[in-house]
Amino acid sequence: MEHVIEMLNIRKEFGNFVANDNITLQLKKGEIHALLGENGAGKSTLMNVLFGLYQPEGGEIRVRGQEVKITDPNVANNLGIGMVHQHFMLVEDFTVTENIILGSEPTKGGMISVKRAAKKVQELSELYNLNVDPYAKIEDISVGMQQRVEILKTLYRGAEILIFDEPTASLTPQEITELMQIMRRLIEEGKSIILITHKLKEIMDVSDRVTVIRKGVGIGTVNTAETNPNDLADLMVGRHVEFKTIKGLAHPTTDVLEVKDLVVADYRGIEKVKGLNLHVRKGEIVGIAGIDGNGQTELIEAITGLRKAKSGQVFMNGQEITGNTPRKVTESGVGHIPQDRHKHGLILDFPLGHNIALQTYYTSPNSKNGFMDYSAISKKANEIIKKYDVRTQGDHELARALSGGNQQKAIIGREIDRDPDLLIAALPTRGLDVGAIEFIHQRLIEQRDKGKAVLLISFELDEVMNVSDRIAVIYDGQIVETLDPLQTNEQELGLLMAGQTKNDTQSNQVKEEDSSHV
Amino acid sequence: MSKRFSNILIPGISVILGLLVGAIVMIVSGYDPVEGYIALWNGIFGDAYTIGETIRQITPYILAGLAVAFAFRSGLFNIGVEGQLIVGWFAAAYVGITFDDLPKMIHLPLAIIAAALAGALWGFIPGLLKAKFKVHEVIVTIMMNYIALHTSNALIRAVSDGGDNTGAIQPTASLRSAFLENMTDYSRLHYGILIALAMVLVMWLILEKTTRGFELKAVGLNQHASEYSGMNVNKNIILAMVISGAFAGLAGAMEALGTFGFASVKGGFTGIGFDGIAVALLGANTPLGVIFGATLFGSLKYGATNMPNEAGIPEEIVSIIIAIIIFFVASGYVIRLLLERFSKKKEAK
Amino acid sequence: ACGTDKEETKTGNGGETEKNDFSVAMVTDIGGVDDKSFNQSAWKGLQDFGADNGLEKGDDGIDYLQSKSDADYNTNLNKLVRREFDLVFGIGFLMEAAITEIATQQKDAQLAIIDAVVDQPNVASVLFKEQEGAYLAGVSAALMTKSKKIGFVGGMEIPVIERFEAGFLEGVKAVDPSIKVDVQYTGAFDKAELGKTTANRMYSSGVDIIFHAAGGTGNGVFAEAKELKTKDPDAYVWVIGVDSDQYEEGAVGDTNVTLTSMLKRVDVAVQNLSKLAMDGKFPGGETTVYGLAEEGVALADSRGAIPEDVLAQIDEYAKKIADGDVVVPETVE
Amino acid sequence: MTFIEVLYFIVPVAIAYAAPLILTAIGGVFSERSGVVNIGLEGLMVIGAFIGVIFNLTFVDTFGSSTPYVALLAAMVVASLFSLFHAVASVSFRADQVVSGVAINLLAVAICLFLVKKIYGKGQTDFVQETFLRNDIWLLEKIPFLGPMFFQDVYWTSVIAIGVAILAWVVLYYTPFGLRLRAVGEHPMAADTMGINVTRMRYIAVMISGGLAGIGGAIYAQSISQDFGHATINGQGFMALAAMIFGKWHPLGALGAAVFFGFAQALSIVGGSLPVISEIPSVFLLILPYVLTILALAGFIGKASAPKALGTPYIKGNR
Ligand SMILES: Nc1ncnc2c1ncn2[C@@H]1O[C@H](COP(=O)(O)OP(=O)(O)OP(=O)(O)O)[C@@H](O)[C@H]1O
Ligand SMILES: Nc1ncnc2c1ncn2[C@@H]1O[C@H](COP(=O)(O)OP(=O)(O)OP(=O)(O)O)[C@@H](O)[C@H]1O
Ligand SMILES: [Mg+2]
Ligand SMILES: [Mg+2]
Repeated sequence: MEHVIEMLNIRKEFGNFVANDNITLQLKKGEIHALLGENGAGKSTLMNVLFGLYQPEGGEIRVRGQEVKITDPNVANNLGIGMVHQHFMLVEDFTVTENIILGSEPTKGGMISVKRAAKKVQELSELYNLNVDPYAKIEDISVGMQQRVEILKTLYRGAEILIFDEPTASLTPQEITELMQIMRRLIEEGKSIILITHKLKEIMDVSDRVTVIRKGVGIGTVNTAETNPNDLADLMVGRHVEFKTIKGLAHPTTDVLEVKDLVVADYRGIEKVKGLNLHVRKGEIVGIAGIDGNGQTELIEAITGLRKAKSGQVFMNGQEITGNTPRKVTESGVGHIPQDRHKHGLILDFPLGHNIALQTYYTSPNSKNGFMDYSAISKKANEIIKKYDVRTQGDHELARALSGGNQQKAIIGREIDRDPDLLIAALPTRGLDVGAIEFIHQRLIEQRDKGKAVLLISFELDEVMNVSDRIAVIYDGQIVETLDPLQTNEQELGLLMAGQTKNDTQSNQVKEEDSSHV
Repeated sequence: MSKRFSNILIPGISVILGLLVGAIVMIVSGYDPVEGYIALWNGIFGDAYTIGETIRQITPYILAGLAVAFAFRSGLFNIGVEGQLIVGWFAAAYVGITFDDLPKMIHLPLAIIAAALAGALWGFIPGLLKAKFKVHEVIVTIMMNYIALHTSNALIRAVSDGGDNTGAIQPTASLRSAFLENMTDYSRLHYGILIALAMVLVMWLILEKTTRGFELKAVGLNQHASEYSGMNVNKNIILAMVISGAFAGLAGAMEALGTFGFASVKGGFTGIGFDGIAVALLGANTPLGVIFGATLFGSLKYGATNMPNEAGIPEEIVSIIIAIIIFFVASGYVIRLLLERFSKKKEAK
Repeated sequence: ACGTDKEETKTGNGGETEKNDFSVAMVTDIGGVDDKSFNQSAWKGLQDFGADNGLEKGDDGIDYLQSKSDADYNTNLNKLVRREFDLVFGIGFLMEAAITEIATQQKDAQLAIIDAVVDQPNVASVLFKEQEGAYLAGVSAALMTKSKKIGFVGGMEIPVIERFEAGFLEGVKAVDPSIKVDVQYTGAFDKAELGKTTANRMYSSGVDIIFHAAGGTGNGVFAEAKELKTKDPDAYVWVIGVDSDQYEEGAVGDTNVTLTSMLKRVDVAVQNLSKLAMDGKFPGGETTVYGLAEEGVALADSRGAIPEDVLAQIDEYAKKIADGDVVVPETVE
Repeated sequence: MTFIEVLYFIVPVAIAYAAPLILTAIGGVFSERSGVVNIGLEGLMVIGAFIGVIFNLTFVDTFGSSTPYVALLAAMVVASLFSLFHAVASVSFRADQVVSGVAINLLAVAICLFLVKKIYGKGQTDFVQETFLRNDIWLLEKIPFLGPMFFQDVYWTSVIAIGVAILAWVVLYYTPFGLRLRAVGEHPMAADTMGINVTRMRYIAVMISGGLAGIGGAIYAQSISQDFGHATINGQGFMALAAMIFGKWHPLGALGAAVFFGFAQALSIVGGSLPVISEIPSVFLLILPYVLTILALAGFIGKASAPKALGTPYIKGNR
C-alpha cells in the first residue's frame, strides 16, 4: 500500500517544552486518517509542521516516497498539501473568491480577473457539491460555508492531500453531515485526508485508521474497523472515561427566567429574534437547540444586557430586567459563560486572577472604598483554580498563556462560584476534548441539582440531548417546539432545527403540560 | 533571564547604543565626540544652576508623559496633550493674575486646579466623541491642539487688552521658591517637581490600587469583555481622557506658575505635549517608567543647548541620539533575543 | 557659523586681552540667528561692532545663544551673564519677563532689550517706531498701486504687528484715502501656506501690492507673487518686505517682486548701545526710541523698482515725520 | 466677493493646499492597510521637504525648469529609504509601531536640521529658484463654470496627487499586489498560509508610504515655503494622518478628506474678506477648519474601521 505522506519520528520543541516527541504518522493514498488526542496533545503542532508553518527539530517527512523539507506553506502547496485550519484563515472583509485566489491570483493586464476566478470557484464548488457563492463576503456567510471556503482554497490550489484540523468544532449537525459527505466525495476523487477531531463518533463514521497521541507522544495507529469509541477514549486519555453523562431526574419548581415576546435586532439592524417566548425553572437545564444564526446570540445578548431589545420583556425571579445594564443583570442573579471566550469571556492580557474576579472585582472583599484588595482576589482565584482544575502556573499567569480548555474552566469556575440563580452556558464545550467536556457537563448538572436554573445553548445534538432536561428548538428567531430529550431523537431534532414543523416530523411527542406558554 | 532584570537592562543598553551612534555621527561629520559629550555633560550637570534648570525642564515632561501613558493604558492614543497643556497654561495664568488678595494656601491650589480642569475639559471632548460617536480620538485630539492654540491666544489678547502677555501672576499663585532658587544659584527650579512626582504616585495609585484603575485597564485591553463584566465602557473612555487631560493641564500649570509666571501669545506649539509621547513610550507607559523617560528626555534636551556653545556642535545631534534610544527601547525584543543568545552561549561554556 | 570657532571659544577663559576687554553677547528668540529678519540683523550689528573694535567671537568678544523655545530665554540670558559678558542683549519682546527676572537677580549685570521696556536700573530698553517705517511703506504702496487696491498680511494679532498695520494704513490714507487696504492676519508666523493662500486671494481680487509683517508666513506671500510673475513676466505684482532687506526673497530669474522693504535697523541700535556701554555710558533704566529721525527705521533701496520722482515724494513724507509735523499713530482707530 | 468668485477661489486653493496631504495620506493608507501604523508620516514629509529643497538648490543648473519635478523623484527615493528604519523596527524587530513612528518624527527633523547646519552653516536653506507653477489645462479650462473652478490655474502637482489617488485605488483594490497587501493587514496569518511573505509585503508598504510622504513633503517645500527650516513641515504629517483616518483608510476617502481640509482652510481665509463674516472675531475663523473637521466626523462620518491587524507585529505560529 502506497503512503502519500510519511512523518517519521517528528520532534518539535517550543523552548524547553516538547510538543511532539518522535511522533510517526503515515497516510495511505485514498484514506481518511484520523488524528486523536487531548487538548494540547500536539496535534495541531504536528500538522503545522507538515504544512510548513513550523520547522521540526528532528525526524523526516516523505511525500510520495521522496524525502522533503517543507520550509514554508508555499512548499506544502506545491507538494499538493492543503490545510483547513482549526481557526479559520479567512479575511472577513474579502469575498469568497478573493480569499480563495489570494496568493495565486489569475490576472489580465495586471488586474485580477475576478470573473475568471469566480467561474473556476463556481466549477469546483459544483464538482464537490460545496454550494458556495463566489461573490459573497466572508463576514456575511455562515460558519459552515466558511468551512467550505477553506476546503475550496486547498482544492483551488490542486491539493491532493488535505488536512482538516477540528473542522467540526463549530458546525451544526447538518453541516457536519454535509462535511462528512464532502470528505467521502474527496476520497472518491482520489484525495487523501488527515482529520483531527475530538468527536469519536465522527472518527468511527468516516475514518479508515486512527493515530492517537497523548501529551506529545505517539501512542499508535489502529484500524477504525477494529476499535470502538470507548477504547479510543481510554487510549487517548490514558484512563477510563465515562461517556453517558450521569444525571438523576430533574425536579423543576418555579420560574427563574421568563422571556416574553422578545424582539432583538443584530448589529446591522436586522431582526434576529422575532417574538420569542421561553422560560427556565429552578432545578432544570433547558437546552436551546438550533442552527447557528437563528437568533441564539442575540437572545443571550438581550437577556444579559449586552444588546437592547426592540420589544418584549425579560424577567428574573419575577422582576423585570429588560433593558438593564449587564452589571444589573448579573446582580439580579445571572451567570453567563459567553460563546466567544476570547472576545467576551476573558481579558487575555490580564492575569488569570484578575480574570477570575471579572464579575466581582468591585464588591467586597475584592474592593473596599474604591480600592482593590488584590490579595483577596488572589486568594479567591487560587481556590477556584484548584476547585475547577485549571492547569496554570498560577493566578499571576496571563490568561493568554492558558490552553482553550483551561481558559474555559476558569470562566466556568468564575461564573458558577457566584452561585447564580440562572446560569447561561453558550457553547461551553466548543473545541474541548472529551475529558474536559465531561467535567463541564458535570458542573452544569451540579448546578441544576442545587436547585438552580441552567440555560444551555449548543449546536451539538449530543450535548443537548445528554445534558438538558428540556429542549427548546430555536428556528428563525422563535422557539418552535419544546421537547423532552427522553422522548425525541436526533432525526426529529435535526428536522425541527431545519425549520420543519412538528406535524411534518410525524413522530409522536409527549407535550409538556405548559408548553403552550413556553 | 528574569523579566525584571531585562526591563532595566534594555533601556540601559539602548542608552549606550544611542550614545554610540551619536558619537559615530559626530565623527563622520567632523566633530569631536569627546568634546561633544563633555559639553553635554556640563550642560546637564555642570553646576548647581544647570542641575536646577535640568530638573525644571524635566518637570513638565513628567506630567506630559503621564498624560500620554495614562490614556495609553486605557487603550486611547492622546496626541492632544499639547493642546491640553496650552489651555491648562492659560487657565493657571488667568487664575494667577485675576485674584489679588487670596492667601497662597488657597490661591496656588486654585490656579493648579484650574489648569487641571481646563486640560480635563480639553480631554473630555475627544473622549465624549469617541464614546458617543465612535470618532477616532487621534483625529479629534490633533484638531483640538490647533483649537487650543488659537483659543488661548485669543483669550490672552482678551485679558491683556490686545496685548501679547497676561502679565505676571500674583506671588500668591507662584510655584517659585526662593529656597530652591538660592540652592541652585538662581535657576528657575520650582516646587512643581514635587507636584509632578506626586502625580506619578497618583497615577500609580489609580491604576494599580483603585477599582476604577482596574476598570480603566480592563477597558484598555478588551472593551467587549469589559462590557460583558458590567463595566461602563463609555464612561471609562471619557474618564480616561479627562484624567489624561488633567495631567496635561498640570504640565501647563508648571509653565504658568513655575517656569514663566505668565502666559503669552504663542506662535506655535510648545512641543512638550508631543515629546510627552516619546517620554511615555520610553517609560513603557508605566508611572515609574515615565520618570525615567522624562529624566532622560529632559536632561538630554536641556543639556543639548550647551553643545553648540561649548563644542560648536549643532544641538540636533542630541535629538538624533534620543530618537535612536527610542528605536532601541522599542526594539527590546531583539535586544532580549541577543541577550538570551549571549547568556546561553555563556552557559554552554 | 558652527563648528569652526572652537579654538576661540576654548582659549577665551582667563587669557589676557590685548586689544579690548569689553565683551557683548545676545540671545536670539526662537527664530534663530539666521532668520533673515531681526535676529540676524542684531547679530550683524554685533559683528560690525566687533569688527570696529577688534572683538572676535567667543567669551572675550562677541557671541550669541539661540533659543529653541520660550523656556530657553531665561537660561540663555543667565548663561551669558555668568560668562561675564559686559553687556547682554535680549532680542525681542518675548524676552521681557526673562530680562526683568535676571535683572533683579543679577544686579551687577548690564542688560538690554529690544522691542520692549523693562523698568530696571540695569536694563537699557530699545523701542522702534515701526509705525513710522510702515507709514513710508504705505506711502510708497499708495503711490505705486495701479489698481488702487493694496494688501496687508499680518502674522499674529499682537501689538508690534498692529503698529505695522496702523502705520501702513495711515501712510496709504495720507496719499489717497480712497485706496482700499485689504487687511488679513493669518494667526501664525510660520505657516507659509496661509501666507500663500492669503496672497493668492488678495492678488486675484485685484490687489497689486502686499505689505507683509508675518515672518515665515510672509515667505508664502513672496512665493505667490513670484509664481504670478513667472507665469506672466508683465504682471504687476509687488511685495513689500519687512524687518530686513528682502530683495533676495523676491528674485524671479532676472526680475524681482520686492518693491522695497521696511527696515528695522536693529543692527544700528545694537551697535549704538554697545558703543555707549563700552564707553561707560550705559543708559541703564532708560528707554531709547528709534524712529525715522534716528535712522532706526527706513525703507530699503528699491533698486529701481520705485521711480526717482516717487522716491522724492516719499522722502518728503519722511521728512515730515522726522520733523515731527506728522505723528503716526501706534494703533488702528 | 460674489458667491461664484468665492467658489472660483476656494476650489483651486483647496485642491492646491491638499496635494501634499493627499499624497502623504495615501502613503499612510498603504502602510496601515498592510497592518503597520505610521505616525512617522510627519517625519517622512520632513525628509522629502529637505531632499526636495537640497536637490533643487544643487541641481537647478542641470535640470532647469524641470528641477522641482526631478527633485520629487529624489525625495521619493530618499524618504522611502529612510522609512526602512520604521520597517525594520516595527516589522522585523517587533517594535511598538507607534513608538517607532515617534522616533521617525524625531529623527527626521534632527538629521535634516543637523545637515542643514552642517552644509549651510545656518538654520535654514536659501530659497529655491525653480518652483512649481500653475497652468491652465488645455481645452478643459474653457468649460463654462467648471473650467475656471477646476482647470484654470492648477498645479501639475495637484494633478499628480489626484492621479496617484486614483492609481492607489486601482492598485489596492484591483491588482494581486493590492489584494495581498490588504490581506496582510487584515489577517496576516491567513496570508502567510497562502504563501504570501508577510514581512516583505509590509516592508514594501512602509516604503511606499515613505516614498509618497517624501513626494508630499517635497511638493510642499518647493511650492509653498520654498526653503527648508525647522518649521517647514509643521504638523502637515499629522493632518495627513487625520485625513487618512477620516478617509477610512481608503485612497479616495483620503483624497476627499484632504480636499475637505483644504476647503476648510481656504474658507477661513476667504472668510476675512466677506462683509458679514469679517465682523466675527478672527479666532473663530482661525479655528474654523479644525472645528469643521470635528463636526464632520461626529455628524456624518462616524465610526471608522481600521484594518484588523493594524499595529500588531506578525509572529509566525502565534494565534
Ligand atoms: N507557539 C507555541 N509556543 C509554545 N508552545 C506551543 C505553541 N504552540 C503549541 N504549543 C504547545 O504545544 C502543545 C501542543 O499544542 P497543539 O496546539 O499542537 O495541541 P493540540 O493537540 O492541537 O490541542 P487542541 O486539541 O486543543 O487543538 C500545547 O500544549 C502547547 O503547550
Ligand atoms: N504563543 C504562545 N506562547 C506560549 N504558549 C503558547 C502560545 N500559543 C499557545 N501556547 C500554548 O498552547 C496551549 C494552548 O493550546 P491550544 O491553543 O491549542 O488550545 P485550544 O484548546 O486549541 O484552544 P483554542 O481552541 O481556544 O485555541 C497552552 O498550553 C499554551 O501554553
Ligand atoms: Mg489544535
Ligand atoms: Mg483547540
